[in-house]
Amino acid sequence: MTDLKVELLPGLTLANPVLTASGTFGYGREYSPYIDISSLGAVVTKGLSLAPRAGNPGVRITETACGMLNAIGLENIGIERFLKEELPFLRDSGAVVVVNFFGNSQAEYAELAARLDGVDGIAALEINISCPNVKAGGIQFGTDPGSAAELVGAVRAKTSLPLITKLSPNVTDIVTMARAVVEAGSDALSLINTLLGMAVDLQTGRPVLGNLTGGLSGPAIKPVALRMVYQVVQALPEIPVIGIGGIVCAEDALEFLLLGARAVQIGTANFIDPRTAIAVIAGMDKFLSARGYEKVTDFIGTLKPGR
Amino acid sequence: MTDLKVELLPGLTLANPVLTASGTFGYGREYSPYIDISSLGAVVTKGLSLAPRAGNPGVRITETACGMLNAIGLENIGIERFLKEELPFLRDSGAVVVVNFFGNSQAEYAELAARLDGVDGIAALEINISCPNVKAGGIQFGTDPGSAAELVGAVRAKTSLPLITKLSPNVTDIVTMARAVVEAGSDALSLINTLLGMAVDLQTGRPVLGNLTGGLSGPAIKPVALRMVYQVVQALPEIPVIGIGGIVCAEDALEFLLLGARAVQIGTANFIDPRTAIAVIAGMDKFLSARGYEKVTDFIGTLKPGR
Amino acid sequence: MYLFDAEIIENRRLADDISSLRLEARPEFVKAGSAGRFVMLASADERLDPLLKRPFGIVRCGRGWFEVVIKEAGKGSRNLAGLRAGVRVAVHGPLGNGYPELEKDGRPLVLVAGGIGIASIASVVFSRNFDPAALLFGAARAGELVLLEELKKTGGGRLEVAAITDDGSSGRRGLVTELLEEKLEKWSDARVFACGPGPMLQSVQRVLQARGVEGWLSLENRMACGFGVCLGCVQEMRAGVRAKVCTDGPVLVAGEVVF
Amino acid sequence: MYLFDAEIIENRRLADDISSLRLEARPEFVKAGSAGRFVMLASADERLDPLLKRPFGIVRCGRGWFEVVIKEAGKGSRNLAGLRAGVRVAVHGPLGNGYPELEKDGRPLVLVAGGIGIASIASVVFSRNFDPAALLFGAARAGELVLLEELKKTGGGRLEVAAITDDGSSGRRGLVTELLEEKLEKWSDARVFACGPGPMLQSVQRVLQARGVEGWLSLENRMACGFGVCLGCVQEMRAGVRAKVCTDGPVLVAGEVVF
Ligand SMILES: Cc1cc2nc3c(=O)[nH]c(=O)nc-3n(C[C@H](O)[C@H](O)[C@H](O)COP(=O)(O)OP(=O)(O)OC[C@H]3O[C@@H](n4cnc5c(N)ncnc54)[C@H](O)[C@@H]3O)c2cc1C
Ligand SMILES: Cc1cc2nc3c(=O)[nH]c(=O)nc-3n(C[C@H](O)[C@H](O)[C@H](O)COP(=O)(O)OP(=O)(O)OC[C@H]3O[C@@H](n4cnc5c(N)ncnc54)[C@H](O)[C@@H]3O)c2cc1C
Ligand SMILES: Cc1cc2nc3c(=O)[nH]c(=O)nc-3n(C[C@H](O)[C@H](O)[C@H](O)COP(=O)(O)O)c2cc1C
Ligand SMILES: Cc1cc2nc3c(=O)[nH]c(=O)nc-3n(C[C@H](O)[C@H](O)[C@H](O)COP(=O)(O)O)c2cc1C
Ligand code: FES
Ligand code: FES
Repeated sequence: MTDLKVELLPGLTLANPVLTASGTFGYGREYSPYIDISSLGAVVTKGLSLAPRAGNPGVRITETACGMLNAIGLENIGIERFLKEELPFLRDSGAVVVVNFFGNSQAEYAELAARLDGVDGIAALEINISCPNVKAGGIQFGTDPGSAAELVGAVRAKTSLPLITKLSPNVTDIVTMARAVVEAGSDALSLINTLLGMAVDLQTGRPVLGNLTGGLSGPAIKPVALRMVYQVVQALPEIPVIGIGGIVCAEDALEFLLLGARAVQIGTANFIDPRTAIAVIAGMDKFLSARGYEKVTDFIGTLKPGR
Repeated sequence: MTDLKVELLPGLTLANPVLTASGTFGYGREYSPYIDISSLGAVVTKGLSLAPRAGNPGVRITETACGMLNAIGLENIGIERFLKEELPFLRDSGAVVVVNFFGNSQAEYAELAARLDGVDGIAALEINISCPNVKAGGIQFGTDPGSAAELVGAVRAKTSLPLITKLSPNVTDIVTMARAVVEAGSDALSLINTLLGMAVDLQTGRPVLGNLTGGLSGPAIKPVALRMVYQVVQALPEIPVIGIGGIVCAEDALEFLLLGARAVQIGTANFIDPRTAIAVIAGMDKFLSARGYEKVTDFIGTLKPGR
Repeated sequence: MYLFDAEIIENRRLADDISSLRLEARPEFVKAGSAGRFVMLASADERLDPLLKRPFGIVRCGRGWFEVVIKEAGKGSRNLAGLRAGVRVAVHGPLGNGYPELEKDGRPLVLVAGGIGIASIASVVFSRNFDPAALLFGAARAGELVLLEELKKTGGGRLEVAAITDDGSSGRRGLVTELLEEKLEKWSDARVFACGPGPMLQSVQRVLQARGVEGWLSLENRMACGFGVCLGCVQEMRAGVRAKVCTDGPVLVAGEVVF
Repeated sequence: MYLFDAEIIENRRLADDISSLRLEARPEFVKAGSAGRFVMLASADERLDPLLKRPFGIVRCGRGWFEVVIKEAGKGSRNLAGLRAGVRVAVHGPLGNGYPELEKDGRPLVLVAGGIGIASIASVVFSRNFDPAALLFGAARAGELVLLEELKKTGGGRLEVAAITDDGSSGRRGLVTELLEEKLEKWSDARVFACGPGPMLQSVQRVLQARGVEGWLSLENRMACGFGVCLGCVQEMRAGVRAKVCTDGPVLVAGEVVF
């Protein structure tokens, strides 16, 4: 048995480095028939907004080669219902909870951060500055270092909770984005969110998705995610990075850790098999134990140079 | 039978809109045992530089989920050998030839353009400003609108051949890049080149590719390619766009045309089956004929709005 | 709900592009698989294309097995339909609510199937006895009227069966809603279960609303997960409510769906 | 070179993770498939994962068929090895140069195989008669010494056979290069064909160079296309030359490869 504990941030130690990604794990409750959610590193909630959101009309998902496009449009029950109806369940289940949230404006982000500050049972906040499906806010913040930094600064001022910023891969230079939000007070980084993509239906001659474009996730994007995690870890070695993108098995997760990610999140794979995260934890232990690692932290960031 | 002829540019009419992508079709000769290369819309050559290049050491390719990473490093025989040893074969075969080229500096690009200007048997030039595997030049040009425009301007000054600029998808805003090179004199656009990605080998603990990172191609990237083609066609409706990325069958190619691409290029799929481009042409005809299209140009750009 | 790999016991072709797969299942699964519920299926290998599981109705269950009927609509269904006996399939289910258990109060039940919607409707015939009942089955052409003989046999004297095709190649030429209108003319107190493509269900809903007839529609929205998490299958309902077709449905009350 | 879909005639397991596939082939293909050449294979369905074809040596050919021996190294090889008789495989080949046709001048031929390199080496035994000849076969463990009995039978009296394993579970414990050194001690005018993993070929090359022995190495570089286009398989050679392993090789002259 390898000790899988990781100190993600000072004061935030997780039982293992395997989290479930926002928007792919509901509010945790949906998965409890299948797995013990308290055995995960943490559960990241569906992205929450101040008011409930209905999401996008029309077709919201479509499969692509080794991936999927989604244009859910951040449908969610809103922060108040979450705190009243969902958080108590999560708390009782013993799960470590990271709340993912987003706003339509900087003020909304700040208000959400303030509302979540000090709430019992929330281990950290993950700011989604990168959802490609919201026209009002989201995307600008996620692709411009200046606005991203300002936004994170505004949120930082309103909360003492650990702050994780989730970055969009739809940028020329991920390191500049990373640096900007870290300097603005983000304690850690999650990357990547979905790549902006599109699908068309030849039979109807129309875009498949009601929203025209959508976010590409799944194994197809893993090479891009690995590259970005690598770049950010190299540039900002002190900053905890959570690797996300296309993880379906323990080996995928270990690849991110090898590059230096301190934890990973599993997204799309939860849809295919709700037990994926549990299998990843077990497979990670097996791989590391077989190679004599006492602690997963001895493995993290041990990439050797190319030959 | 649908008439598949497309006028890519004033004065450059192709028998059909199906081209083969640079770096995936050699210098054309390699494919002649398998297909009649004169029946293609055009053959785009492997990217050529002034001097021959050896490419990158170490492992150069690795498969990823529905895609592949390559770090060939633009190995090529150099412009002079191409003109002497390969172009005559292509000319004799009756193929329409688009020469893809790149330099390590603006001066090299300009020199290449000058050298290729007026050479018999070259239908158009495709400037690769976007190869992720060259550290010296490539990538900066490909991701900064200012340098891209300057580069294209310098090339434009040296040639009267039709100029196609091949754009990198590794940017925040593809439309800005497109606009910049068009304003600098590019007649048409090819998109997309490969996404920058990475793979690691858990067994060795090292990056798989000798060059650390590589270019992601294949079906995995099709949604990103479709999205970028859509954005550029919407923003610059008058500019001919050649859609590239993940095409393996006629339906894939037709999706790009539906969005408004005037032609497509087939890359990675050539490796899987050298007859792909021919099958795509046949399948395109079949699809369009069955729906009563007399000309492929009646189909191009007919995307209806989402419902 | 169970997650397991099941061996294909039999793969029987019913039409050009429609196959019946009989899959292994444990008794608990069989017990839970009542009419109108569904499974998510993918071939149980490490290949990642197709990536997501695909939803299919549980047509019937027996000792140690269940049956799905798959129409080849795209890559996912083609792949499954092409698997041979002995190959393993990853199964998640039974999922969804299924058709409501109706009181046996003598009111007739009308079953309306469009195309491969018969898979869902057949599960009612195979598992419940209504008397009187009618099965109205519409398809594009004769070849797609699958399962018809078996359904007639199972339904016996209790079940009237009528078929209609778009091209008139079997039964009448026309749409299944025509049959429904005629039937409701006679059975005005009937209740209706319907499954088929969106436009058909929309017409059925219109007919039911116009006549004030009670009914349930089984929807086939695209699904990524099948268990209420991705929000991909969400269906707009009356009064601004949204239903997750996978968990609140697939069977939704007619009159409440906003198509 | 041909491009075709071939049915699997037989899939025979030779070891835990090694299978022999017999595939249909037309006479022209069989004629062209000489020792050391290879095919690119993928399952002939529309699933895009695995995406690229994978290279495998043509072990032997018969009337209407050829055989490959596949070690499960990753997803691509596992997928192929798991296909059953009757399933179709997309084939591209024969590709590559194959082993040189040597003059029968009485000089001995030494065949050196490391692990699954036996697939390539076996093709020499099955298609050519050298006298005298020796087969030196090294593998990680006994279970991986596949094809050994058949090779002995085919080689008959002309072919000396010696095996060595890393763990001593069969034959001697050690590396196949030890056997090679000993053999060349006696047969100093021998010529050598070798196939195996990179590090083994590197050692073989060193041994040959030290002794001035003539030899050929069959390389197993990663390939995307197999016909000289992708430049993925390029191997650094002496004097700054680069070889495409797929078309200039896979059999390259020992002494010229820069590992
Ligand atoms: C609850 C439920 C029960 C179902 N029961 C059955 C059944 O018993 N038998 C059966 O053959 N089919 C059934 N379907 C439909 C079946 O799931 C789809 O045909 C299948 O998922 C399409 O996947 P594909 O990869 O083959 O096609 P794709 O390549 O994904 O798409 C092909 C075509 O099918 C459409 N499509 C894609 N996904 C769906 C979907 N989920 N529903 C409807 N259309 C879709 C696309 O718009 C496209 O036109 C059911 C669907 C649901 C939601
Ligand atoms: C000319 C030639 C002939 C070959 N003949 C045979 C044969 O007869 N029988 C046989 O079992 N194998 C043979 N191989 C090796 C075989 O092609 C690889 O094992 C296979 O392609 C690996 O693919 P995969 O998807 O299973 O593994 P992957 O998941 O791609 O990789 C698994 C492991 O194999 C390594 N690998 C990947 N590709 C190759 C490759 N092309 N060559 C070597 N290692 C690789 C990777 O580094 C990794 O460690 C041959 C290779 C070549 C080039
Ligand atoms: C259906 C769906 C919904 C998502 N919703 C959110 C969200 O609300 N907030 C967010 O930050 N990311 C969201 N994501 C992105 C994922 O959290 C994750 O970053 C992405 O899917 C890449 O990981 P994967 O390849 O493992 O899926 C969503 C992804 C999917 C597929
Ligand atoms: C092995 C390989 C080599 C390539 N070399 C070049 C090149 O020399 N110049 C260039 O502009 N693009 C090059 N490309 C990019 C392709 O032309 C194409 O833009 C990309 O592969 C996406 O298309 P695809 O998904 O159909 O492969 C190369 C791609 C591959 C896979
Ligand atoms: S299919 Fe995922 S929520 Fe219904
Ligand atoms: S494998 Fe493509 S050039 Fe050799």
